[in-house]
Amino acid sequence: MEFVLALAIGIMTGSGVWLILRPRTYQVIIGLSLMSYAVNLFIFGVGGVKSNAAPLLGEGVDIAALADPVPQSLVLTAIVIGFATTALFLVVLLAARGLTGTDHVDGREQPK
Amino acid sequence: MTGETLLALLVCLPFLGSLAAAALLRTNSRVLAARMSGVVALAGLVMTAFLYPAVKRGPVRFEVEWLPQLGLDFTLRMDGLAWLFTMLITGIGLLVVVYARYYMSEEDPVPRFFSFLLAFMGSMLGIVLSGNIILLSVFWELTSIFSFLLISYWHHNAAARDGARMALTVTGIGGFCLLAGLLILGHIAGSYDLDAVLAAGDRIRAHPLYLTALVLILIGALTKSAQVPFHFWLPNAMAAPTPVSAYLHSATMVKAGVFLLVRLWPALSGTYEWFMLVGIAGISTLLLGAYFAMFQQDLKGLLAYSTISHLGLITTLLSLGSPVAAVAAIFHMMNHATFKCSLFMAAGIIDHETGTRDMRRLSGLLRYLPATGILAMVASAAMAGVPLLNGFISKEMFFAEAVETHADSFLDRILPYVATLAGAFSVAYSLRFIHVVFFGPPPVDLPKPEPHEPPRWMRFPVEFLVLACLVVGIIPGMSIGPFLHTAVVSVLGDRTPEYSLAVWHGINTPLIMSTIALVGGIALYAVLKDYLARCDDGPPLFRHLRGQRIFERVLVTVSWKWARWLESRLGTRNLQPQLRLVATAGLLAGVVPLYISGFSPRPPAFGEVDPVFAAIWLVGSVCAVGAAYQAKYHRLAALVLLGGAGISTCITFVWLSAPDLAITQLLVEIVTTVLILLGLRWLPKRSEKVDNSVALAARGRRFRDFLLAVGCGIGMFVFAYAIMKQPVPDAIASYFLERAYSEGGGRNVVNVILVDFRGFDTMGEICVLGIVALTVFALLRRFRPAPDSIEKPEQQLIQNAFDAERPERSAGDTVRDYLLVPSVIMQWMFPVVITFAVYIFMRGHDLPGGGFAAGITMAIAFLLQYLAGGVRWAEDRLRVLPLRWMGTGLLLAVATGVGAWLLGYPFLTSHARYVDLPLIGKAPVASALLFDLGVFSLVVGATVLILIALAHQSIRTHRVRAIEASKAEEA
Amino acid sequence: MNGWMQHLIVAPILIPLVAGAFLLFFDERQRVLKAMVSVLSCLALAAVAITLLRFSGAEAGFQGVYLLGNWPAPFGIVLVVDRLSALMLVLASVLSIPALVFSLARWHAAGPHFHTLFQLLMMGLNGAFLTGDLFNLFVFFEVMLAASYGLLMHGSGSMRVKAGLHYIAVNLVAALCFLIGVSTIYGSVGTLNMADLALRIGELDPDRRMLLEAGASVLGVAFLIKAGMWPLNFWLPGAYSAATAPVAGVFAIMSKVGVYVILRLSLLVFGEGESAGHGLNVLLYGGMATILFGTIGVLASQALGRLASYSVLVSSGTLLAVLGLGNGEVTAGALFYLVSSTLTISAFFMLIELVERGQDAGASVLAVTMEAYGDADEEEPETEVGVTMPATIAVLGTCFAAIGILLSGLPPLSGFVAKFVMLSGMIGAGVQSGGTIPAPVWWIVALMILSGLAALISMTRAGIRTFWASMEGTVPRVLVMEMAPVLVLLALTLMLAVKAGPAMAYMEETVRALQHPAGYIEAVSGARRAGEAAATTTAGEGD
Amino acid sequence: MTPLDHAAGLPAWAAILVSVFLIIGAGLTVIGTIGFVRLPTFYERIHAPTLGTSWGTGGIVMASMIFFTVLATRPVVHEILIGIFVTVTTPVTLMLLARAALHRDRAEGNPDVPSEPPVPPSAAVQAEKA
Amino acid sequence: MLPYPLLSLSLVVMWLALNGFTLGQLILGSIVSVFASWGMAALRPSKPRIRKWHLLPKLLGIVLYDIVRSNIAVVSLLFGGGGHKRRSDFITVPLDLKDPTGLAILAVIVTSTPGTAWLEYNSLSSTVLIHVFDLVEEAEWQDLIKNRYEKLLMEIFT
Amino acid sequence: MSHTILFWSVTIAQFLLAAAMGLAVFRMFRGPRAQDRVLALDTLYVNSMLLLMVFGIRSGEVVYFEASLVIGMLGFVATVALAKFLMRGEVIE
Repeated sequence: MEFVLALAIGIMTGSGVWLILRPRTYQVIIGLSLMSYAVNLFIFGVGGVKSNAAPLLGEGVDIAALADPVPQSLVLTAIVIGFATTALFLVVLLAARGLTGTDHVDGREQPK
Repeated sequence: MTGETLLALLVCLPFLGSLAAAALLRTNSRVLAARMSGVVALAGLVMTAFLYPAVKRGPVRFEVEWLPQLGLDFTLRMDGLAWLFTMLITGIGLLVVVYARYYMSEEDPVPRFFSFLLAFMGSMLGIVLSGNIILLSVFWELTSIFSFLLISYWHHNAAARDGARMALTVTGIGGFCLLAGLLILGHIAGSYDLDAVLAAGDRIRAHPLYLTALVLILIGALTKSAQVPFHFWLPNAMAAPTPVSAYLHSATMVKAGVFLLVRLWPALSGTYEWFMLVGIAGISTLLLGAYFAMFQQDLKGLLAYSTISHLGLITTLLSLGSPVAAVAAIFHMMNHATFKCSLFMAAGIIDHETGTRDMRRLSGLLRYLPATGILAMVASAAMAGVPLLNGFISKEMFFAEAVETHADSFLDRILPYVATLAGAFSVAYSLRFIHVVFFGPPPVDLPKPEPHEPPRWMRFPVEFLVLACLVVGIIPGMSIGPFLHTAVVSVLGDRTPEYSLAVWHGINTPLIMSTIALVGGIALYAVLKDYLARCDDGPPLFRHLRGQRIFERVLVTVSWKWARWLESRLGTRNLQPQLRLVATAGLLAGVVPLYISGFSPRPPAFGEVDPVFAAIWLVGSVCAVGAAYQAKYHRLAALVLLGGAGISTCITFVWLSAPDLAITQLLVEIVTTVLILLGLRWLPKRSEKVDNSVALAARGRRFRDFLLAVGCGIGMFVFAYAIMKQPVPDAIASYFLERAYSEGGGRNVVNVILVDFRGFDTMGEICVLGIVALTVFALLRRFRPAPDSIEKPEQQLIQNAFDAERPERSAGDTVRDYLLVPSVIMQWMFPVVITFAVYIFMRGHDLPGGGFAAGITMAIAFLLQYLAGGVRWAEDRLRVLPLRWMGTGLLLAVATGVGAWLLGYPFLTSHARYVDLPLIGKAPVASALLFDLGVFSLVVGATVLILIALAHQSIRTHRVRAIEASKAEEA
Repeated sequence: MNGWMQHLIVAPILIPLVAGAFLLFFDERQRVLKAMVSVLSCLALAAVAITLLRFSGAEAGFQGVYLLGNWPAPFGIVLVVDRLSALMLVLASVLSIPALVFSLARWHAAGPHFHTLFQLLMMGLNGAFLTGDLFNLFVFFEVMLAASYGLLMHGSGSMRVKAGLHYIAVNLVAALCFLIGVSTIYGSVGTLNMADLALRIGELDPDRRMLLEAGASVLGVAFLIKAGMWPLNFWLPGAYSAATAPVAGVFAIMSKVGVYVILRLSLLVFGEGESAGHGLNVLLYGGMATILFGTIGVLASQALGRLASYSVLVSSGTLLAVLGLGNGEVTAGALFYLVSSTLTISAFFMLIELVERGQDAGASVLAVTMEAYGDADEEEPETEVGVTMPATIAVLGTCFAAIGILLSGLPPLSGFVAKFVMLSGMIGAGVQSGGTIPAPVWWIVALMILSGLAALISMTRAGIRTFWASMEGTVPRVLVMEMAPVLVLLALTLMLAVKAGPAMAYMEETVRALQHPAGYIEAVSGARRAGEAAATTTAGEGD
Repeated sequence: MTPLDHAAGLPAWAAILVSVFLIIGAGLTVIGTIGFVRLPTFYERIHAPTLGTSWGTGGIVMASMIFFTVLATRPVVHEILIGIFVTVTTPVTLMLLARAALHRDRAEGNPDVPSEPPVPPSAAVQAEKA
Repeated sequence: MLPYPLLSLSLVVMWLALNGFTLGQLILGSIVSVFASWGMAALRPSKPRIRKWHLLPKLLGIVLYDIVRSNIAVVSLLFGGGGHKRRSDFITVPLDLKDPTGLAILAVIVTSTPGTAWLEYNSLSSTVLIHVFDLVEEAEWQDLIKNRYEKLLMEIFT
Repeated sequence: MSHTILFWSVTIAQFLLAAAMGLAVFRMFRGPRAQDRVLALDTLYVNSMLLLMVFGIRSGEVVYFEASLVIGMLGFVATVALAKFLMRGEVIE
């Protein structure tokens, strides 16, 4: 489990990093989204991976067996903030594109 | 009034005067400002005089704590040397004020001049009176600043601006070095207090950092006193009004450097290093200054170089390390101030009356300015070292010292010759000054044709100073003698030598040297006279090697060209390299500590891998890589693939016991997809053809990026694996699990953490969302699409054209038909989704869900209607006021938190109760629910605001375009 | 201690939040009302901050720890007021008032929701200073950043938006680093509370310690980006110089947040024990590189805005390098410098706008903003309120000179004192320890002198160009309302210089407390829950 | 893999029923997806996933309902909501998507696609709009 | 108060299905459903009038049966069965049904049934373009849709 | 007994659904046209919803149900937006 999850995090990070280094704003926003997925999973994974042990308290639930709720709540916050920043970045890139006429991240086409 | 307060007043008074003069700025009243300045200077003079008896007994001190922990106090200390200098500063200050009263023209903003002048006077007094070496440095820098302002007083003149800047730069460098040097000195001595420093001379000289400190302090002193190789600023500073030159550049500021050397003489002097460093600087300055002076065509330039030379003389004297030489140095400082100041004033009068300072144009002025001429002659004679004038006595002392042996070195051996030679030069230029200006044929073609004697009081300062030259020169022992002695004692203390200030010491080596110099100088001038009358400004050999020009060029090169070049090399304004660096930094930050501490990850155990889970992540990875691959040309594909990666993430959350996260992730993803799609409309079309001819460099860049991406991926993988394999130390998790229900009143621990244990995080988080929504709103209000995106999308154009073409169709039929059936279903979904949102909200505290998820769900319900019917249709029916929702949400969340105050608990303390309701039974009522309601409200508002603001752009641009079109038609 | 007084700790966060939320209910056109609410909020903030500063100075009776939600320390989120955070709070609020007043003259009308964003920026700043919890720090960082994004692009225009794009992109990546760092720390130590972290770090086994250090380093990258360390700082000049004057004025403190956090965490967590001094070298050399880069930038900048931005870098670099020395006395000096340089740069940014108003360069800046006003259908006419400044040029020139003096560290303003205290500390440490001053110290000394010199050269060059060579005849229209903030900030630097003794005493006390984190840790873990008997301390510690 | 310990007490008939529904549902879904991959044109492919959204979903919903109902010994029916929603919403997607595809094909002048009724659009119109 | 009683009822049922049946949930669900139906009312949708309730189960039965049947048919087709060469094509079906709700239901039926997909409705000519996975006889399909579903729907609504 | 039956059937179902997801992603990656990708995403959503339901059976918990419900109820929104984008070039007009 850990191995698969870690690998997935690695691949998503790699793809994200590749994308944020690209020159088009759209690539950057996709890259940032991918990276935030990866980071969310990373935070989540830090709490240890437990299957079928959702931190919900019921009758006679063994507390020790439950998944760590802290990283989950952190991820939840991170998701929200990630969503907000993605939205913002999107609008900024649109505004930049509108004002500069290009979707290059620097607001001008690089001379070849 | 006690001596101490008098001392403080002495320093403060000029500054107060300066402020007062500045306040007169608008009145532009020349007379008033001048009078006030005169009064200030006079008061200073009188106070100083009053202080003499006290000073004679020993230093007078005034102390105020400033930064006592670090030994920086506002300590003023007046001893004999300081007293002498104070007299000089205030006395000459007074004379300069009187002179300037007549010199400055009506057009000049005179109050500003006097304001700066007084401030400078105060700073200069500060230097000489500082009892703390750091305080000295403070005043030191202040003199640099005010000298800058004074030199650039006529700032419309480019030469004045450049000269001022150069002076500030050079003395500024010196000042910084001086501060560093003084800091070292102070730390060696254990205190910044001047008395302590002076007392610690032996320790200082023995300390390993002595040389460092010495060099730094010397840089400070030598720059200020315009010693070679830092001398070049002084001639350029001559663009200043003449009173400034007379005051700063002859009498006071340039003396600060040598003053400092005298001041620290007991602490620093006497070593070989001191002798060599100071000596070389002094001797070369002495000689070069005199040499340069001879060939100046500008009156003030001549005086400036002569000043440099004389300062070199003083420096040389100080370098020798013998007490008698120190006496001579102090004495010569005084003498030089008097005659040079008067000469500057005389030059100013000439300039004022004739309109030029160029010696090639001046001639025979004695017939127009007889009194000034005679005064100038006497002063020049003093400068040349003619007997019966003050300059002679100190020069004799110098010659006497020059022939003595000090540290038995090369310098020692050449010094007598150098001294004589410099003396000859000095005679030559003094002679030239007088001869060219006052004798010879009447001047032709002067800018001001009819020169005449200046007003009585303008000449008075010159007269007074020349008188002083004479008095000191004839009866030194009775005039300056006692005061000089006090000063000398204050510096040398026990080492005060036997010396006599007699005019006549008998025929001895110095006298012979003097004679040689005098005769040689006259001969030299006779030889050079004709050449000098024609030659260009500047000395032969060095004419092209002009310090200021080199300096300017170096400054421009280093501080502008190189800096710009370096800035573009070391920095970038492009985003990609920045992100590359950030990614690299992040990678290194993660990897290097692990590498250093020799971390080795445990090999993975494949047996424990759930194949289904692995398959899901195979899917997810393909999506991620695919998105990376497609994002450039197939944007939609990348978005879809991103969705695939998102769904894998979501399944993972479910798989690994995080239903809350899964729901939230899903909802967010849906909204994000729509959001990006809304944005995609405004991005340019991109076809694959564009970039197939990949240049080698681009390939290289890509390869590098690829490596970096792979590196980050691997790094993250290893890191993640390592940390996941590490069982989490259970420090706080079990606390939450145990108390979530009993104290937090909820079974969903994650939710309880979010709204209770760590509710503050959530409050911040919703603020972020709110802020972003506002920013988006603000940005979009000013949104202007790129020209190629203003048009309606291609699809719509085709479809509209199709509708328009068919007679039986009306506009918009295609889209109406398109959405006819879907919109019905989407409308049905509206109440269902609302209900679902409420459901998610209500269960949040006990089961997966919560305010945030509910809020997004609610927002999706609205969004769906916009999708189904378009903006106009939806807004005709639904009035969402997102700002209200947001404001309410925030305030509700805060109010819930603040509510706890009333019960005496901290912010956000939650209260859970079970309430018995009729029919329903026990129902949990937690204040956290109210908080969650705030979250819900804000999320709805913010999400809707973001989405709808973006959606509005379509209709808005059309509207704007329509307006523009109608305008174009009208025109 | 009065219970109500205790709630003052959370007030610096709540006041701007409530003000900001409240303002949402009003239409953009009710500008006067909005401005009033905003100013009142900032005044209240300043009052609270100063009160907290006093309390945190007077040890007795004041519990500087606030348990949010009444949960004990390592579990819930705590806010901690110690001398350092109180100082930063005061600085932030003192800075905010002039900037806000400045904006009222015209800028606050250049786009919607200026005041809300401004208030929430203050909330983010204050939260970042107050919080004692790593993840909460992240949240407040994000609040601050989000608001700063909005404020940076306030007024729109292609320059701002372009700069904003870079700024946001870099900071988003930084935020991801932040998250990775925080979660790694949680994963290796199991706590998010800073004090608890410091407490537990001693008991870690080697594997965990490694991970912790790696996590802390990644976290450090995030802070260093914020603080503007070379080579992670190229976004800063663009962003700061593109922002509108009042916004750039508050931004002056934002880069200091990174420095603040580094200072706090490095001394709290890595002050003692096996991991002591972790990463100090990075700070030291990175800081030096930053000073150098900033210096070069200062010299190479023609536009005043960029000059000011590079001054921010110089200031950050100096702070980082000096912190990297790990010398307490110098650190105290660094705090003094932090305050002084923040005030200076803030004043500078605002002054630039006024100065450039009379210039061609300024006209082009204005044109850029005017471009944003293009949408005729949504633009209200720009109204100027207030009285124009008498003797404009003289006052502007004096202020410019004062700022030049401050930046280059010349007396008599606080820039000199700051430089003096740092240099004195560094040199003093070397001299007293047997006469050899280590090479890095020399480098820092040299760089500090060099940077001062560069500022001097650059400022005189710019000043001459602006005031003497080109401004002849064209006197910009400057309102008293715009000039007063600059003057107030400069007066503060003067006051700081005059009152250097007490100020330094405060700083030294602050650093002393920071160097002995036990007090902080004890205060946090020993904080009593409301409604709990005084005898039972550290609730829940025994789990 | 987590053993289904909680399911140990399930009566055999229920287990078999659940299994059958599960396999049917999953099988139909996977067959549909295979078709989705293999079919040559988009309009044919559009039919394939409906296997998953109709009885594929139905099967698993049934399985889940039976399983939880038997497990909890009370009727658990909320899964039916999923069935309803999927049934109601999938057509919306498919309809919109198919229509979009139709538009795109027409705009490109794909001959395999029926033209817009009732009057066939002329090629000239297409050219003019492009 | 209750603009859409049927809708409200469905919502209550949905609420109870989600939350389980208790008196409290019934009350809560009713309140929520009332609010939600107000939300629906704001949209001012075309209000369907259901005349013949009793035909609804019949329709449901037919549809379920057809779905099962066509599932089997499509599966066998996908596995190359069916004994003939499969031909998929578009057919146009003229419709008499005008009510949007009815059309929506028809569309849902047609699309949920594997093998047929509702592509395009033309309101002017009242025709619908349908894609059929395995088209043997065009008229057969037209007849199926017209008689089997549309007629029933017309009866229920109108 | 029932345990074994269920274990195997659940496992098989999960494998089948995972395979279905993989196939959908294949189509998503391959395209060739945008509509194929969007349809693939929709299929992926449904498949994962089913997978989650099976997971619910496997875990015997009802708490994962909401995730499936969210996909079932709201998953189509993203696809609708995508489809509309393809058709109209604009999501909300």
